[in-house]
Amino acid sequence: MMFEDLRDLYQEVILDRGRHPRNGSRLAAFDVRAKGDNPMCGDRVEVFVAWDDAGKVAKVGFEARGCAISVASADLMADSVAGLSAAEVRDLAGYFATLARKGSADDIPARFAAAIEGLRALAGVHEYPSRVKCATLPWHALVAALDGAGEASSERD
Amino acid sequence: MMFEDLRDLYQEVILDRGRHPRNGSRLAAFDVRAKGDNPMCGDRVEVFVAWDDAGKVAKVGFEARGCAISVASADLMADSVAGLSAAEVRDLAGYFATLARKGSADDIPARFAAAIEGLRALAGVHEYPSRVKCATLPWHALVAALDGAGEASSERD
Amino acid sequence: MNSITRPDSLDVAGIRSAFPILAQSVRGKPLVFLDSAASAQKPRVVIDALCRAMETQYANVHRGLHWMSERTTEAYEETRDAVAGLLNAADRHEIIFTRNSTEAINLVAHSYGRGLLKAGDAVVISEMEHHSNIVPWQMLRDDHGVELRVIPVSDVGELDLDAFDACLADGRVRLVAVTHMSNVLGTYTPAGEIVTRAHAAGALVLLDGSQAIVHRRVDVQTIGCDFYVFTGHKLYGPTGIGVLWGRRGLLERMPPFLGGGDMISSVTMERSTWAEVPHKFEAGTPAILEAIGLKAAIGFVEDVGYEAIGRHEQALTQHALARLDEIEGLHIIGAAPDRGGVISFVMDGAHAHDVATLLDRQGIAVRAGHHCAEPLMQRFGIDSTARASFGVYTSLEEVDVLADTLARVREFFK
Amino acid sequence: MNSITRPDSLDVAGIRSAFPILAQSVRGKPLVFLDSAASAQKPRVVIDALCRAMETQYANVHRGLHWMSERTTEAYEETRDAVAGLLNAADRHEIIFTRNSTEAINLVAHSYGRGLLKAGDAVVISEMEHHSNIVPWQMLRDDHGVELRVIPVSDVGELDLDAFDACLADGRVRLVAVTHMSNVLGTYTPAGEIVTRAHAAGALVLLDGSQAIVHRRVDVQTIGCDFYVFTGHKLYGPTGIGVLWGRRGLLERMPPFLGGGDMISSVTMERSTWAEVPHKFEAGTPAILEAIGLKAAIGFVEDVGYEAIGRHEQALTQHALARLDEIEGLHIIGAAPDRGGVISFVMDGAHAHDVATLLDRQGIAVRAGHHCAEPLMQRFGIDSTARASFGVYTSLEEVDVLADTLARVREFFK
Ligand SMILES: Cc1ncc(COP(=O)(O)O)c(C=O)c1O
Ligand SMILES: Cc1ncc(COP(=O)(O)O)c(C=O)c1O
Repeated sequence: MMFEDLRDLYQEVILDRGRHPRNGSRLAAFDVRAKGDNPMCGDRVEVFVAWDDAGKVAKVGFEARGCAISVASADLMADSVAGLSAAEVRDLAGYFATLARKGSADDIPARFAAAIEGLRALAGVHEYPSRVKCATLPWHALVAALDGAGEASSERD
Repeated sequence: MMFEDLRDLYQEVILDRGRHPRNGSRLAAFDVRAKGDNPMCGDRVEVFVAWDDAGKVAKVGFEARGCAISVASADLMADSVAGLSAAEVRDLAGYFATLARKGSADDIPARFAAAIEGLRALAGVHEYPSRVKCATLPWHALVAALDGAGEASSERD
Repeated sequence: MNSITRPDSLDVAGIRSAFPILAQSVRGKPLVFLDSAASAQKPRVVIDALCRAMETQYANVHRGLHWMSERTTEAYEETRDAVAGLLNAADRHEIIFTRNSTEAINLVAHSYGRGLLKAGDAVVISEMEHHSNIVPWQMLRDDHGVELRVIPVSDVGELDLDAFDACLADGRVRLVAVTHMSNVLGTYTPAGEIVTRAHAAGALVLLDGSQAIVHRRVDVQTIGCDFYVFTGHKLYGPTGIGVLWGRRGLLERMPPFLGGGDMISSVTMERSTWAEVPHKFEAGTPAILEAIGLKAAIGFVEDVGYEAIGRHEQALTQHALARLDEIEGLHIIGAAPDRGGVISFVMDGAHAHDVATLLDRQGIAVRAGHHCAEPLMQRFGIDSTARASFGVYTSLEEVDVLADTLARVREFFK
Repeated sequence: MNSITRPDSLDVAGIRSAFPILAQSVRGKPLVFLDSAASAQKPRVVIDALCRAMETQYANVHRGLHWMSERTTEAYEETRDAVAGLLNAADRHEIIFTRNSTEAINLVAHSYGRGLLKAGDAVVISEMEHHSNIVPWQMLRDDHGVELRVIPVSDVGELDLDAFDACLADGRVRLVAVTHMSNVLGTYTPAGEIVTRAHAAGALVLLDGSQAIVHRRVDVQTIGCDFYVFTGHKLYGPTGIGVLWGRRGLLERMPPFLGGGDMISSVTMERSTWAEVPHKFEAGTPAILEAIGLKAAIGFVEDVGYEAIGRHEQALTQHALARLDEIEGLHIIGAAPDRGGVISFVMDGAHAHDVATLLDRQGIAVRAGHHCAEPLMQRFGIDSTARASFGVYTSLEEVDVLADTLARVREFFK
């Protein structure tokens, strides 16, 4: 098969989530939100976060225009952060960035084990430097939303 | 002798005129004048022209800051144009420019024979492209004076 | 599958052998470089010209009285002659070297725009411009009170000339700055017609020739425009050098843009005076080596010949349009009759980036994104396209590889 | 005659063999290139880096999703890291690539000057500046109503720091833009002291490092300045590339200078937004190949080592000063204790151009003229000097050839 060696990058779950994201819509009620864009390629995402009463993430929704990788990443992200505190989301974002850049991430605390498992499908991007930003863009937007920044940009370097 | 091959450029008359120009001063009374400068190297010259009653050049004087070539050229120029009409000075300037650039100039009308003879000492500059402008700068200024332009610049190319 | 559909007048194999990089493989596959509109590869003569200069004949220009400087100045200034010849400029003093097209346009926006335009004057651009021919005019608008008007683009991807007339109608337009060939749609714009209408309305015309000059002979006197810009790296030359051509009288009236060495006539602390054009616009040590490389690139293009280049481009483009059109779910953006070797497309179910990544895995380099033309993307209601673009070295076989692979990409994402 | 007066810590012969051009002869004589302050020659590693990129790994940067573009982007961005390392910048985002020092200074004059200064603010320069650090500020003065003040130069060729204090006294100075090393006198300026005084008066400091960085390690954090500029071609790199370093917070507050591709975040016809630094200041296709060459040049300099470079420069300079001083009728301009390998002189009875032509005939390349520093010429009451300047490849023997030949030149014109 011609693209066999791309199956690492485009795993079934990515293709599926890219096409049919579960969380790909604006939340009817949300507490914070932020946009992210990658000026070089035109990917755009807006992330919406609703808190629960304990100050943890109740739900994340997003609206995205972008490639399969960025949409799938946003969708898996939304799943992975449910129930986490803002501080935990930031930590997880860091582990995810390492995973995307390096293909693996060490010393991930046990409390993130489940979350990171769901994200591993994206580890394949590390071989495609210009696609790493597609995967990390929704996370930048999410962190910007938590920071109250409103906007995030995926840097070129 | 180390600089033997430069004797073509620095003939005795050039060294002499460069050091002790005969016409190297502002005229007490003049009709037109113009400045010339070579922005690349900083050569500056100001040329003063007095007409006689017949509308020919009575006298040319100049003030110069520049190299031996430019000062000698201004001085020899002043000698060579005495008695010429403005139109003749323009023609002679053209022949001189050719002489300086090419080392010789053909088809010079007989009436310029004497004038050009006095200028031939400068023909050696043609081997030194960046020095050609030193030799032609006073002529640019002289023509600018005749044109009433007031300023001339020796172009770099 | 495929088939070579047209006779090809160019010795493509011979030309390819002049480009060392084309022998490279990428990810284990032979490189199929279809991103020439972003930047072209460099022929051996350009590489050699740069190396030879650094190895045997180099010094700073214009200011030296020594042999190396005199020779290097000559070489630098010969490029000005070569560019004047390439554009059929009336006068070598009309050729100004810049870093790229972008700087050339900014130079005009600063020097002509801020220097000679007044608040209330208008500048016209079009919806199919590269950001480099949009943003400088927006900055002029915002800093200087000049109005910015935009020629819309039709569904087939041409300038709407009726709307252009409407832009010109009130006589306030002083400059029309439009592309000579779209870097997204491949459309050539009707330069002569634009000039006629603009001049009739009292406006000057700047043409962005970044793409056009790669494929067609440009004669600025026949076109009748007032400024023309292009960029060396797309014309098989080095990076770091671009060209602004402008009418001499116009350039002489314009104030300088950057200040510094080489652009002055005299400097005192109180007041400085400017050198003559083109030097007035070339502050500081210029891109000397790059000019030397650009001259070699122009020589290369002239040796191949614009006639042959144009025929080859048309053959490639027609073949590519036909082959891509066969692919179910693939949509080509723009369908202007007068178009060249730049083809943008989108694919159902697959984002342009994903398409590009799959192609890359097969050694095929295409561009994906907004191509620095966001307003044009908005016009077509899309956020990005994949774009294949051809150079003099592109072969029909490479077009077939692209088409065959795209058909598989479509399968992959279906 | 002569004598090698000092031990030389550098393997000059080895270094010379890395510069192919030094094997050339000029007018039948071995080239003695003493015009490095105008532009330095290029080592093999720089030539090779450029050629290799064009032969094996080239595409436009930042916008490609394909292998060639990704690799080329990496190479381009690695140069940013290399420059950040060279200058000990706190942050790689503080490194902006320009065409040369001149453009870097103009960028600051436009973006910081027109963007953040107000009429009535003052800028301080000095009497020993290169035109590139004079004219942009004059243009700012004339366009924008900013006052321009000038630090005078003492008879030995140093900045008059008392006069500098006087310039700063009224608290209106917002920026001090001075050279880090004079390209005429060879004087190093007391950068740290200038920064201390300027900052105390609430002014920022831009240092023009075009000459200094060739000879001395520059640590912008230790110096404490706010902007630093240099130009690639004097640092053994290609033409067409220069560097502006600025503090990140400052760069972030500054509006963009040139508009176009690569410097935007988003573009609509109504409004564009800017990319983050450094990209905000790098409009259009950058000097990609030149950046790759600059990285090789920095590698070359770091391999030789600033320690060794500095010792060699001091040995050459002291030797040259001693030898030239022996020549009757030759006068060296400037006598600052802290000075480097740039020596200007005049000769009784011989204009600098004539001196240069005679030297050239012997294969010796020196510069003659005002060196783009007319105000400094006026300060010393001269209209031009001859200037010998040294590079890492200059040998003590070459200095002796210069001195011996100058003695004969003096004879010729006596
Ligand atoms: C001190 C100084 N500043 C600025 C410049 C300008 O450099 P560039 O011409 O590369 O812009 C030079 C060299 O020409 C210089 O010596
Ligand atoms: C139509 C058009 N204009 C302008 C540019 C800008 O060229 P550069 O980036 O070399 O300045 C490009 C290419 O990027 C282009 O295609």
